[in-house]
Amino acid sequence: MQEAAEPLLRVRDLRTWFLTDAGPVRAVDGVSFDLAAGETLGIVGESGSGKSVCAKTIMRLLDPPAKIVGGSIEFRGRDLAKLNEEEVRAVRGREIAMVFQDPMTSLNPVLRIARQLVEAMTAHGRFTAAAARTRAIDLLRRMGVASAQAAVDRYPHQFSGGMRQRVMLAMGVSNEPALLIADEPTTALDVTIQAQILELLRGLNADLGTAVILISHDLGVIANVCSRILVMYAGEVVEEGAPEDLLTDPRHPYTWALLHAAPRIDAEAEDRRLVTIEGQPPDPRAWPSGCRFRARCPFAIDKCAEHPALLPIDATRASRCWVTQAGGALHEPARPKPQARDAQAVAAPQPMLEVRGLTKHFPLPRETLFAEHRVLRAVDGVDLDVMAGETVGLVGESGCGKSTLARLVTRLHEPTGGSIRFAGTDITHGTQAEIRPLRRRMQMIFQDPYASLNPRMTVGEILTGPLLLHGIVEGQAAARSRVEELLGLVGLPRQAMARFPHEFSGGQRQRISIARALALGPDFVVADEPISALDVNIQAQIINLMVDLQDRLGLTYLFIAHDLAVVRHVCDRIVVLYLGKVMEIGRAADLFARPLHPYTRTLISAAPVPDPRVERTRRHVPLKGEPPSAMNPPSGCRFRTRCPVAEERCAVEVPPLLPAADGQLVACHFPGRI
Amino acid sequence: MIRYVGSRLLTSVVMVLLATLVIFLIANTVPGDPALVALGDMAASDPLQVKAFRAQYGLDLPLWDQYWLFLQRLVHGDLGISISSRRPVLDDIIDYAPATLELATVAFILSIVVGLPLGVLAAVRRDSWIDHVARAVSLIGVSAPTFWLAFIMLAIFYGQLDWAPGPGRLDPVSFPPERITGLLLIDTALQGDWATFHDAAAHLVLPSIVLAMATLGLVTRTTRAAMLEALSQDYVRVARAKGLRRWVIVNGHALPNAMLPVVTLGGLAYANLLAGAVMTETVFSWPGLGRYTFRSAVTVDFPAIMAITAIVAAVFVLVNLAVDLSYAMLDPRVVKK
Amino acid sequence: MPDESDAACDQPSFEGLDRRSVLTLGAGGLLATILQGARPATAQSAQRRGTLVIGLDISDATGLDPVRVYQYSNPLPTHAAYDSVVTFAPGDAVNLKPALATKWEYLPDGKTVRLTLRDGAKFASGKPVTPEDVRFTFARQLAIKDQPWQYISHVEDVKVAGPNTVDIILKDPSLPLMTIIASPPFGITEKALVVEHGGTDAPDAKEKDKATEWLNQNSAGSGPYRLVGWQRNQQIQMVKNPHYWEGPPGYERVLIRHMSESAAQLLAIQRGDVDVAFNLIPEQIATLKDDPNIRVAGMTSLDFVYMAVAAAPSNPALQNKYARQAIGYAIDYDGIINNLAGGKATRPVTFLPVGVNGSTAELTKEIGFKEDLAKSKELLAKAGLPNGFKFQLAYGNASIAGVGYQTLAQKIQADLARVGIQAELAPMDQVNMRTMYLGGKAEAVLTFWNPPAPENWLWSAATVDRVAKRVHWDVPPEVRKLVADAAAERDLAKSAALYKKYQEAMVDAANHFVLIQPIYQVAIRKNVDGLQLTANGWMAELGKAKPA
Amino acid sequence: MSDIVLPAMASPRARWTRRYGLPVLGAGIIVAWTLAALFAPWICRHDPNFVDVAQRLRPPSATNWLGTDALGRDVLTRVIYGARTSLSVGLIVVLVGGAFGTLLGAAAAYVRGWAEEALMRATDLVFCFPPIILAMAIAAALGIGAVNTAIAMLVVWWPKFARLARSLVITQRSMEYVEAAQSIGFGPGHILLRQIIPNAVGPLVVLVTLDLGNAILVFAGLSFLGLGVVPPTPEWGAMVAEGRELVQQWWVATFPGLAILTVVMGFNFMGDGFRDWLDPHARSR
Repeated sequence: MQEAAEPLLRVRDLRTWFLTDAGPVRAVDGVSFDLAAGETLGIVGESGSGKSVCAKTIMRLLDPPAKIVGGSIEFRGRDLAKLNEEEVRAVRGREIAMVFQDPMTSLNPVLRIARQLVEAMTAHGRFTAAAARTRAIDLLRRMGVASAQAAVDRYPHQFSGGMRQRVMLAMGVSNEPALLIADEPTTALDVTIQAQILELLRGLNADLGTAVILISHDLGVIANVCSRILVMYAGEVVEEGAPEDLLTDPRHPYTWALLHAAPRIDAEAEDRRLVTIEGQPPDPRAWPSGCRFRARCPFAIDKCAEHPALLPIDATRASRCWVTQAGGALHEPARPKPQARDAQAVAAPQPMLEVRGLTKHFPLPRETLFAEHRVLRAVDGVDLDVMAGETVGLVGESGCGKSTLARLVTRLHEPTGGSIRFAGTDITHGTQAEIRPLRRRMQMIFQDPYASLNPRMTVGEILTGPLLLHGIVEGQAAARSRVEELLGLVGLPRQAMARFPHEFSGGQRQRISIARALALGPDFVVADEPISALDVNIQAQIINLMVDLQDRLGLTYLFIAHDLAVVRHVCDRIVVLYLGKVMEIGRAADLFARPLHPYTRTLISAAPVPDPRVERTRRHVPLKGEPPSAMNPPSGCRFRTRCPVAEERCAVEVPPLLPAADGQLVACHFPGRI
Repeated sequence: MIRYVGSRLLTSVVMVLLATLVIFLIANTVPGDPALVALGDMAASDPLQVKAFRAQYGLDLPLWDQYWLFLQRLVHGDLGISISSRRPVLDDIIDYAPATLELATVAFILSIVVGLPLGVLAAVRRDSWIDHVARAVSLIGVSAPTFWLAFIMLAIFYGQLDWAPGPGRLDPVSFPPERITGLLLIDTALQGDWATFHDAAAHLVLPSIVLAMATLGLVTRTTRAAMLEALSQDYVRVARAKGLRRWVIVNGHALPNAMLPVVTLGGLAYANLLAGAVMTETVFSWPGLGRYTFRSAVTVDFPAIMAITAIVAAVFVLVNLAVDLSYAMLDPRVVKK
Repeated sequence: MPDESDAACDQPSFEGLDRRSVLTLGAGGLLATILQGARPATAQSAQRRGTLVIGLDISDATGLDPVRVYQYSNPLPTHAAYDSVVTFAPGDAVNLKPALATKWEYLPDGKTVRLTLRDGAKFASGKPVTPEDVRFTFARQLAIKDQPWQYISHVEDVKVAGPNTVDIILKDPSLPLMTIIASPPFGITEKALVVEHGGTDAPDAKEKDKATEWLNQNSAGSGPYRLVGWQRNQQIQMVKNPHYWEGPPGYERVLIRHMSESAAQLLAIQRGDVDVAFNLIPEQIATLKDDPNIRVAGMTSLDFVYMAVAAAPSNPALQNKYARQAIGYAIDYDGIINNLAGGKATRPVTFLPVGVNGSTAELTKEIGFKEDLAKSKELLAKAGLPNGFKFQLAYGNASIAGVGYQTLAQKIQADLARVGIQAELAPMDQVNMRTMYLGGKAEAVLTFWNPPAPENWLWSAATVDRVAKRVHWDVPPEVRKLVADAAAERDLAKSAALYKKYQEAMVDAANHFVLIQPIYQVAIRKNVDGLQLTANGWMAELGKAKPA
Repeated sequence: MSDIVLPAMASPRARWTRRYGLPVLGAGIIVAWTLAALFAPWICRHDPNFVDVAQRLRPPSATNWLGTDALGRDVLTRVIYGARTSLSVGLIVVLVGGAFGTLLGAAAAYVRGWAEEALMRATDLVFCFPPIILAMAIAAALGIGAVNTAIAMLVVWWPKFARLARSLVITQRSMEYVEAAQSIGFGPGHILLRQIIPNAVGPLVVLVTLDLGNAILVFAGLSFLGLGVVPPTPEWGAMVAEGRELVQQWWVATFPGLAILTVVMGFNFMGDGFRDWLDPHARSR
């Protein structure tokens, strides 16, 4: 009976529910797909769509209260859903391996790398301990871990995140499994490291013939690796197809929405507003009857009240949508007309913020009384101007000092050196009391919508606090009406006032955070990664909100992000930071069109584009290694240790930040060489 | 590493001296005059004899001179003469300490040997009967007053059931072995006196269980919590995904991580067992340091109080240091130099 | 829990039925193995025939060198190891008996006592007891000046007077001597042995004498047993002295085991682990009534628990004699003796314990305080305090004969409350209590008196001298004279009459209320015969005991 | 879809018991003891301090449900009155020590620098004392009595709160909502008291609850050693001490000990309940 066409994995109508006291949470609710040997399958969807639960179900890693309540997982002819624990154990790691999202927590901190790799192999009796060790070293080498022989005896904490993910990959393929499931393997990593890991993943698939299921929220990542994509929404697959088709011509409105909500790094936007869809994903305890996307769907028709099946559209793709079943593509979104905002920006380029030679060194705790004082050079001589009315983007990998910089200019930290002038006033070393009046004009939006709102205060209290502190309104009644106004401004109902932050979703919380920043009527807002913790559609909503507010209130933004596409999309000018120093400054369009610093170049090339056709034409500049420690930065140019064009001079001379083209400043001895 | 230990030891010495200073000052505010108790009724009424006695023990010196004298003696390893026993405090401590050391050590071993596996099992088989047993044990351990537990255990297992021997370290008819370490189990074993060894071991059963209960409760509770925490970590999921056996995951992955808080607790608990056996020793007539401490405190026996404070404080800081060092060995993330 | 029928000792159930249940308890076979056979009583008691085992709290012992013996428990072994020149027979605290001296007499000069030594008395070493040994003993005592010395500080000199006579010359012959030197601290030591181990009787012996260390572990006396070891808070070991002048004692060895808890002593005697248990409390004694193997012997001690009430400057009410007397008539003495002390106590009039010359329980009924609330109220009215008054009662954390000061204090508090006198209790450690009391700062204290020897003067002199100061009693000269005369009077009947007057004066002053004079209850297994208890300071005559 | 058979869910009642059973039981025990303590004069048929030595050491009977003690006082009455001392001393020590330690620790963590360093060294110092020795020395110096013993306990009590508060504040102060408050311009006092402490209160409440039991245990222990209360005030530890020698009269020591056990258990149940309630992943179901 077994034919070549028999798939490696055949999932049918899989249902994994969490049987909680509050009723079953139907996290995975009727998923079916096939996976052929050696195939690369991407699963994409928002958080809560069930993609991760689906992967763990296949691995049988879920514990009560999660339960497989229906369906089958046929793997090489056996139904994994029906195996007992011992039988499943023989499959895990041996035939199916898995790589998880967070490499920082996935390795056991107290065990040596060697032990963790070796036991993966010896557990299934395929290797002796000695053979496994040799193989572990080989695998690490294959994964690009430098001096694998020595590295294997280190502990995980001595490895960076990227290195650990390489170890995880090595562990995953150590038993030559038929299937490797990678659950958001690069989400926690910087874009340059992400590119390296994805490259490895492609290589493993190609060289070893291992089938890969790659789970990601990022269409670009999926497009980069996979030959087929599943889009999940509300516990089920809503669309399936090859990336070329699915990403250029989506046939499910949800796919369509995902695709259009994310700004693209390879295109300049006519308008900074993004296409978004309304509302929230439905409650997994009670999926709506009919099409689960119907409530949010801009294309919904009457028939959508009936639950659609995942039906083939053509030979290679399928969609769960009555609209596209009826035939025809989903139209391009109608974009509002771009407004002429350049005029006002050009009119009076007054500097709002002037930063000169700014440094911040954090002293590290001494290990003992007699150890030397060590210092973390988080920000190390940054010059930066922000003009009134413009949006300046600050990009860089984690640890480059961009968040510290944000906290310096808002004077949450006191600088070690340099100067900060805000609206003409020197605030470098002012006391908090001296700065307090200026805080009305300078506000901040934070990254984590869960941590940035005091969980013990109602939204009303959070928003009236600043008003009363700065005497903007007199009395509770006035404060109340002003708060209602603010809530309206960020698109929240008045009733939100009496509620606590935990009653809101991430996007709503970020709106509250924005409302708080706007409460004082500032001119200048520092936004520290305001959207990076959000799903793509919510990201788009927040970006739209921020763009709207800028138009309406004439705000100036310092926008910090690690996502280059977003930065390109919303910013007028962009500052690229690396290890506490500015590498390049330029207008967004210029910088992306013609990056002059090798670091900018590599950053841009590392960001994946959710379009396989474009991706194929892009030139990728591989970036070597890992960022050095800010405790002990390299001499000369800080980027030289990873730079593809570095020469001897770079180790000796610190390249100054000099104009290299019109309005574009670069700190490189060889601007534009790459 | 050596430098680190050195600097820690230096800090420890300072802490110990500070501790003795504090106790010294507190003890000196006590209105009682130890000379009056140490001397008999008649002599205590003779000012000359009292004066002579006070001079003999340096009680007539100004406070700072007394402390200075204490420090000078301490440097020479001389802890002074006990006012109530009239002999060197060091000799007293050498007499009493082994009983406490033996009891505390057995109790400590007991609480670890029982508490650790119990906590691990409870975490692994959460909500099963063993979990309930573990929770009940830890609850009773941390809730029951030691002195009461001692009374109840003695009344039941000795008084009623006659399963366990009575108070004391040995049966009244047994002869203590010739002193080598003062630890009866070791001394009898070294001398091959197995009957007495047996007797000493039997006498340890009840008091060590009583003394261990509180620690056992804490160890069980902490281990359970730490194991639950460790078992919920990503690396455990990774280990499962590798296809490792359940007990390999529990013992090889979760346990080494869960050990960290248990080690901290264990160290502190051991120090506390050494210092805090007063009540158990009282009920079980255990001739140990706890009772000696108590007696010294109520007789305002300055030299003894100071010496005990110094020794106990030293034990505390050294145990803390040992905990930190073993932490460094268990957890590679703690920087080693 | 405890059922009267099973006295917790003689059931062999562990061997049979219960072992399985122990094993299944899960505490493990190990525990069971450790515990099993941990009860070697029967086997070992056979093996230790010839050893007398005594259970006693010896935690107070600080030394066994006679010149330094002054606590409660160490006179017992000291007396067993050393003979004094004279002694008291058990049950008689009045009439001296010969010991190493067969004759003692005041010489005509009125201040020299001549002792004639017994012929043929030998030390445990086999050497004869010589006058030089006696002289050396006293000379060393006088030179070292430790605690016991205070009672003979009126001794001028000691001289060898002849081949078997020694003279003790007194500075103040009105003060008693022979009753005092009957007690164990004045046991005669063998000079050669003591000197060999660093002892000396030179005037600078206080610094130079180094024999104590050795004497703590060994004895150099002529008593029925010889000390061979003392492990602090564990045990005191003695062996038979074959040369004892009254003939070899009944046991090969005597073992005094330290047992601080009375509960432990109780169980040990029930099991036969010890032959004699000294520190049982009344409740425990009651449980031994029906034990066929044990007899309980009572011994009226010369110790007593008393409440001292000072005419404290801090408390005007207490300065009033009638107010203090009112206290004396408000206490339920019978309740204390019959209930708290289980009836195992008596009560003297005042500071002279029942049993010494001039003090009997009958006399207490005649002239002592008794519970009489009406009289108490009357006295209060007379004192101008009809509604009573307040005072502070301090006590330490201890108990005597099973009666804790704490219990006693609460009982007194409740008793006094009946007439409106409020006693505020002030528990404190012994040190603070004594510091306050000796410093005259206490309003009232509950405390204990145990004299080193059965000599009336030791009590009476204290009450008019040092104790009087503590209670702010301005002793009238006639009372002082009474005390001096009584001490100097060598005719027992005459001195008894003087002491009666003295006691009346004490009652009138109402500074001391003696509450309990314990009749110590000692449990003795019936396999011990001839053990005689004594109230005279050393508890028992071990030399007379022999296996039954 | 309809063929999915779900395992039977625990009944709501069973779920409630599983989740809230022990904490509610604990709260019940504490409430019961508190009420008993408050209304002791109305509940008890005897005077706790009524001495009648003729009735001493009577076993439990219809008149004296839990027997009488060495002075003929009713054990049940004294156990009930004993709750007054134990509960109030426990409460005072933990609340005063907790408030003092928390404020000190929180302030130190917020101010950082030498103040924090000094505080931490001070707590180190207290920690390296054997608590019993310190408490005994202080009690000896001040005299015996509930208040003095409470003072002695306070001296050793505050550091753990100071340490916990410090670590909580350090965790909280790096939270973004604190930075947000700073960026709005709120002063350190407002941020510490209004923003940080309310968020740090949860773990502190857990510690306070668990610690109440602990404080009662320690106080009873000191009392057992004779350092607790002035008689005739009924107190559990002292009552156990009084009955310690009375193995045959087991009721004298057993019941006060049981009282301590139940109260401490009650606080432990409650504390564990609070902890689980605050820590979602401790009891996810």
